[in-house]
Amino acid sequence: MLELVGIDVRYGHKRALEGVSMRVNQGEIVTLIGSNGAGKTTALKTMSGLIRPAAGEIRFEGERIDRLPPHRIIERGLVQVPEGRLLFPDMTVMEHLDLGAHRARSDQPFSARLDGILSLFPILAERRAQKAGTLSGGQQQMLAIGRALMAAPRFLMLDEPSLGLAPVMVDLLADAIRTMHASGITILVVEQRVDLALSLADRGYVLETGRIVIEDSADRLLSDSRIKSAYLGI
Amino acid sequence: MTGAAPLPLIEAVDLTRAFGGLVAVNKVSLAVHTGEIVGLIGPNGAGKTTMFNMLAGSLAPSAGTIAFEGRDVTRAPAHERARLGIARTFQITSVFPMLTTRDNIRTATYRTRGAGWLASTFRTAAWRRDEAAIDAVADEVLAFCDLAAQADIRADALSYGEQRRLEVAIALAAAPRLLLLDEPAAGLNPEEGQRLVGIIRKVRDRGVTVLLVEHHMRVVMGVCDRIVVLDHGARIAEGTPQEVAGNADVVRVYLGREQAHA
Amino acid sequence: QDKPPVKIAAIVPQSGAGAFDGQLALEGMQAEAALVNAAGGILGGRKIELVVYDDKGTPEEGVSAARRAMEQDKVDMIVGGWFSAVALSMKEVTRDKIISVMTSSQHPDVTAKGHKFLFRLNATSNMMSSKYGQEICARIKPKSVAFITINDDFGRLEVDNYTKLLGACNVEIKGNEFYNRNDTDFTVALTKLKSLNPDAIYVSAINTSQGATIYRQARQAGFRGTLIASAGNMNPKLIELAGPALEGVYSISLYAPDSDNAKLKAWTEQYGKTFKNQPAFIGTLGAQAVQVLAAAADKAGTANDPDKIAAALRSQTWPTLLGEIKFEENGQALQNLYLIRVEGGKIVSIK
Amino acid sequence: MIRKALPFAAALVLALLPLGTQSTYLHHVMVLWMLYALLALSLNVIIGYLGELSFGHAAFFGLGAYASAILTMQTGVPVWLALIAAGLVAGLFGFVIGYVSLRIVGPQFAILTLGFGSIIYTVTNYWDDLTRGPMGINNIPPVTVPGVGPLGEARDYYFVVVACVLAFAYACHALMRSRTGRAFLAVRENAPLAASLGIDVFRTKLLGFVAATVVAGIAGGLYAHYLRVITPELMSLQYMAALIIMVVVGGRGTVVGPILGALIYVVLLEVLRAFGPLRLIVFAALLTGSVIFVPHGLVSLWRPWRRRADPAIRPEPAP
Amino acid sequence: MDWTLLGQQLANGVVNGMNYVLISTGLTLVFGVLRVINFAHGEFYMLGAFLTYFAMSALGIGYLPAVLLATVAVGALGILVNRLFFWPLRKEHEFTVLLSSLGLALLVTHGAELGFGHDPKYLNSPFTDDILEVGTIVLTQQRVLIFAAAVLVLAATYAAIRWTTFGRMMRATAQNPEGAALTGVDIRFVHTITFVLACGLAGLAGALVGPVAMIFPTVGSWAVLKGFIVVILGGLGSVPGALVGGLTLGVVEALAGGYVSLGFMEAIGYAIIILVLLWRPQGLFGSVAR
Ligand SMILES: Nc1ncnc2c1ncn2[C@@H]1O[C@H](COP(=O)(O)OP(=O)(O)OP(=O)(O)O)[C@@H](O)[C@H]1O
Ligand SMILES: Nc1ncnc2c1ncn2[C@@H]1O[C@H](COP(=O)(O)OP(=O)(O)OP(=O)(O)O)[C@@H](O)[C@H]1O
Ligand SMILES: CC(C)C[C@H](N)C(=O)O
Ligand SMILES: [Mg+2]
Ligand SMILES: [Mg+2]
Repeated sequence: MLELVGIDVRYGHKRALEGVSMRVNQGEIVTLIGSNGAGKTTALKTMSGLIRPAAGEIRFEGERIDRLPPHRIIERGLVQVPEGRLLFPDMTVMEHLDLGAHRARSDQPFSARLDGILSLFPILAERRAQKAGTLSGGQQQMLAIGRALMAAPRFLMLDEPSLGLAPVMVDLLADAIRTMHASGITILVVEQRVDLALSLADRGYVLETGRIVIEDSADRLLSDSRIKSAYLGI
Repeated sequence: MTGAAPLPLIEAVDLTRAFGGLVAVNKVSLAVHTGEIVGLIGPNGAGKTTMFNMLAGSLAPSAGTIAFEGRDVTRAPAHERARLGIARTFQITSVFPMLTTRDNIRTATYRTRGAGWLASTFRTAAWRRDEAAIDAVADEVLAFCDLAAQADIRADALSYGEQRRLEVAIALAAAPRLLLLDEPAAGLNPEEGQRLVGIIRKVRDRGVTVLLVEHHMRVVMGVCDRIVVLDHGARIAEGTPQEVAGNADVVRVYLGREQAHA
Repeated sequence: QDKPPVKIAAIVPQSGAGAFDGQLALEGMQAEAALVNAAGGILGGRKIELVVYDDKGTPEEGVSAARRAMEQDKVDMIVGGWFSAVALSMKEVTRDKIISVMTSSQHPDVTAKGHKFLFRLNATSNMMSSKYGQEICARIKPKSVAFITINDDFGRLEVDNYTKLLGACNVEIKGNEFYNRNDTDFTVALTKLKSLNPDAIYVSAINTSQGATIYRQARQAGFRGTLIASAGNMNPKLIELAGPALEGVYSISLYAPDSDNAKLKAWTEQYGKTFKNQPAFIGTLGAQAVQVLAAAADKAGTANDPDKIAAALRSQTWPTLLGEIKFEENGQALQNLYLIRVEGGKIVSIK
Repeated sequence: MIRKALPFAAALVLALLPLGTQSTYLHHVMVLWMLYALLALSLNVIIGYLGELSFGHAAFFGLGAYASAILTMQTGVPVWLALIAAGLVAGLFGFVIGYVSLRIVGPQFAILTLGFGSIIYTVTNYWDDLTRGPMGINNIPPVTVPGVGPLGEARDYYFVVVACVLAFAYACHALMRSRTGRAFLAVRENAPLAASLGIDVFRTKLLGFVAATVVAGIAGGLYAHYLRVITPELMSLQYMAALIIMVVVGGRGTVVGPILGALIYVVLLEVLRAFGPLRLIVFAALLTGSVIFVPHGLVSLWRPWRRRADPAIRPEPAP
Repeated sequence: MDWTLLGQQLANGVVNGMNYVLISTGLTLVFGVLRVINFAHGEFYMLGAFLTYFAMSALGIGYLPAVLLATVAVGALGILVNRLFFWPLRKEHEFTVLLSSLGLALLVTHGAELGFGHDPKYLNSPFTDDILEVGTIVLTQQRVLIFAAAVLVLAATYAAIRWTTFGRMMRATAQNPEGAALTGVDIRFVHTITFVLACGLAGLAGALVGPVAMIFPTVGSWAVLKGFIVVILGGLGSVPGALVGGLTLGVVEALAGGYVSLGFMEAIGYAIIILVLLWRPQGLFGSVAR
């Protein structure tokens, strides 16, 4: 469904990604693992069109998208939950959800999606009219996820979705990801809770200083000793 | 050290904060003693960050008092508390974006080190000594927090996890006596989280007292002497990590399945 | 034809609030220089070259421009000082160094505290107001008057003078409002003046656009009494802009467009050939400056010996496009003043 | 090695610049350059180090100029004393204005300073008895050096002003290497974090603001005794805009930037005289061009040459 | 107390305030999106006035069609201006963008001086000289027209921002451009439309207010300053703020000019603004969190 071929990304003269190739097939959950600064966020931003690759191609359902602006990419159903939330501090919770939906192409009506999100994160329903800037850290993270889901993604990219969530919420999130997956959404997740990510995913890629170094099924990665020592702290 | 009731380093009594109709923190009392590592946990929106903001002085409490070493600091502005030795990190990443990593850390030595403008104009011996000392602190903290490779990169070019580490580095460079850490492990993987545990322990061994907000149970359970649990702005439990992990309320409102790992 | 040109600095406002008036002034000089050059130039065939500087209507810039003219471009003579404030400062840098002709500025101090190479063409405010004051008392005969004046040395002096002069012939002074050089709306002030119910409002304006706005807005505010225009402010553009509001309004000027002076006719014709603006008072002063300087240089036989030229200028009466002109010892010019009036959209002189 | 020697060489060249030409007019331009450089450097403390925009800086320049002129002319104090007084008067106003407005940041602060600046301008314009209103003050006495006499020549005056500029530039340079300077940047970059490190944000800002106004006042005094004529237009918005142009085009937050900016401003306007009526258009075009193509100021062109690690990395723009 | 005079001055103030409102609405929009004060805003005001003038004199059309034409033309110019002067700098520091707008302002002013000449022009509206007397209060029809137009324009702009998705897109772009892009907002489109709106509004203001006084290439600098003050007074990015701020400034100035001194009118206006800001730093309608 999504395919990266030989992607290079530079910040100034610093290379953040070098020859990254990966693919995510329809209906899969794939995870991208790497330590801080490996380039995971850079990879996701490149797929969303926020950053232009210096070389390489990105194809979504066979069509090149690496030259498209972000809103065109979102229209195709490729939606990202960004790292660091990127909310609009002066806008209310409802305004975020409304805006999240404005490019959605979906058979599911707005209200159905809204209900789904509000039942996943009931606190958002309670705080409909609160400004995002005054939400607690975890509440903001929920709003960021909710906003992305309002766009009716067919392919969802999650950049550290568990960030700032309490353990109970992480459980709920994991369940939600499984449910979304079951409903046909393809998912690419970047997660520092590598154990969690691998338990959700079918396959995983390991990124180190801008290069893909390992690609394997999630089960095998979980038992890989390199992964265990470098990312699981075992 | 064995006084009957040693004076807590920081003590909050009946601290309350309301935002409009919402009471984010409701009559919470909390005391942290010198040399302790105390964890503050609770579900999202429980009031942990609000509590921190009041302790550090960036938010005025609606009611209640805060004392640092027995001195009332309830109304003292943030910078004055910092001068007493309270350093903090922020939940939403907060660094000096346009300065390099090293300069971020050098700036953080403000409280304890550095000669003023006149000394630097005339390049006095004191100034040179101080600058050298600051460089030494910077090098040490950079190494300590694994940021040496990023030393000359602007902070806004760091990855998220690197910025989180930089925040801890800044707080450390301030040579605090009380360190308030708001989710320092957010964005770190379990292995990095374990390293953070090591860092916090080392910091404590130098005599720094730590109050920690964190959702990563392995970090919290691994490092805290004592844990306080908040829910809906109120204190619902307190005790050793084992006691808290075994508390049914805590499991229900907060830990969920994690309890197994803890 | 390779004789070096005689360089005359033209220091005029080219930007800021006085830009348009500066343009009129410069055009006047250019038209006259063209006439002189077409007639073979001066000093046996040397052409006049105008070197133009922008003083932005401010003293600081005027001083800088004068320095550049003297020190860098080595001009022979300077013409400038359209605004009193500029003239008062500029004369200090040119003091005893170079022939400087100040043009429309009216402040008495320009010549009262001038220097041996300094000349000024326009009549002083005091000279103007004593004549205009008489005319106002004799012809317009208002019972009471209120002023709206620009807040600068020119405006302040006007109020002082007319308060005295008109008071002497029993005109009641009802009030005064100062405005600033960059103001564009005068409704509030005019409303206030109107509420004092004066017979006449005296408008002291130094730039065309503010002048036009004041006349119009006075009528728009419902004032139906007499309007009196300050000296030197009347020009065809003003009439065009202010429209009917100016009809019948008096002013006083060195320039009467309906005069039959041959030099004036030649200049007017030349001006019309080159420029699309109507000739105006401020332009005639520029022309007059070029005219007397050219003639005096010819007479002195030099373009850059200030002592000789100054002596020449003081030595005789000069026939110019505005009629005969004569310089007093302090450099102040004495020339005809006309009472003028707008009639049928034209400026006519009243005999 | 070269890196170390370069500033000294540059300072030396700057100090001896007028010896390179006989033209008194060029000397005059050089003096203006240095006066503006001093002023721009002082504004840079606010814009570049504290990160706040002040639209009132020209007013402090004007205050200094008036204070010095009035003192020397009406009370006969010696000029050097009046220059110090100019700094103090401007600094006093800076303290009061800064004290009431520095708790407010961003565009609101800019407007507050604009407001205060305009009020000072208006009062200067109307307080005829003291300031002679819009006609300004002329015949201000020149700076007199004991034993040398009055500094009538631009070239001599240049040495006085260049000394001030170099001293202040060095002071700024030293500031940035001190605890105080680091506090300035901390406040600019992230005020809450700065406070959490023990920096008194308000006092730090006030300190910088007052220092900047003191220097602006001295620059005003130097200007008054050099040009020997001042009017309230010194405090006008045009001056303000010119100053901002100098600081930002040169490179805000650097020491060389404002000096360079002042040079560009003064010299460009001279050079462009060749374009006649197109002068200001060409100037504006060059200005916008430089902003768009060199957004970090002209000094940033220098950096790659020095092959320092490129600190100014911006995320690739989204398409 | 002379009540007639007071009434008249209040009326002057309100009408003048509406001029300010008209000018500052566009400025506040651009600020809302770019977080930058656009110094060139006044130049679009100036262009609006001049284009109306030339449309009337060169094309021989009437005043009102000329106003419409000028508004549309200046609005369209917004596309170009955004593309050349603002869009490329969207990630730069606000001072840099500010300077770009300053450069643009100089470019347009001096270009206009060259192109249109220094001579002031009178934009001849059929409504300028006709006086409308309401009771004892005297106003020209033009001023009434300005008032009415401002009310209409303001209501429309407010509605558009408050209740449409586009308004939400604008606010989102202002508060977090990257977040907005990831939410599917076409940032470039938002920028462009904002500029079109802002320039159009400035042009309209110029076309309507032009006839009240004379027009010349530097009229814009006056307009942008007043606009700037009103925007801050009312609260950055807030349209109702622009309304209240503009009216407040107009009335305060009229009363200060009418009862204290014309020369100190502006200074007193500033003094009031300073007091308001010290009391409410975010402006009358600004929000606290930024
Ligand atoms: N704007 C930028 N300018 C320069 N370098 C950058 C920029 N953004 C990121 N980098 C660098 O690129 C590298 C990859 O960063 P990225 O944010 O993609 O890492 P990441 O894998 O997401 O890390 P984390 O887990 O900490 O979020 C890092 O070394 C970072 O320092
Ligand atoms: N300025 C504010 N205005 C209104 N409500 C606020 C404000 N700040 C915080 N709140 C609310 O107060 C409650 C406590 O917030 P706080 O940030 O302290 O939570 P927290 O315990 O740190 O949660 P998290 O783990 O998600 O970071 C939340 O419900 C939040 O929405
Ligand atoms: C153009 C003139 C009206 C100038 C005015 N007389 C002055 O002295 O400033
Ligand atoms: Mg990342
Ligand atoms: Mg929190």
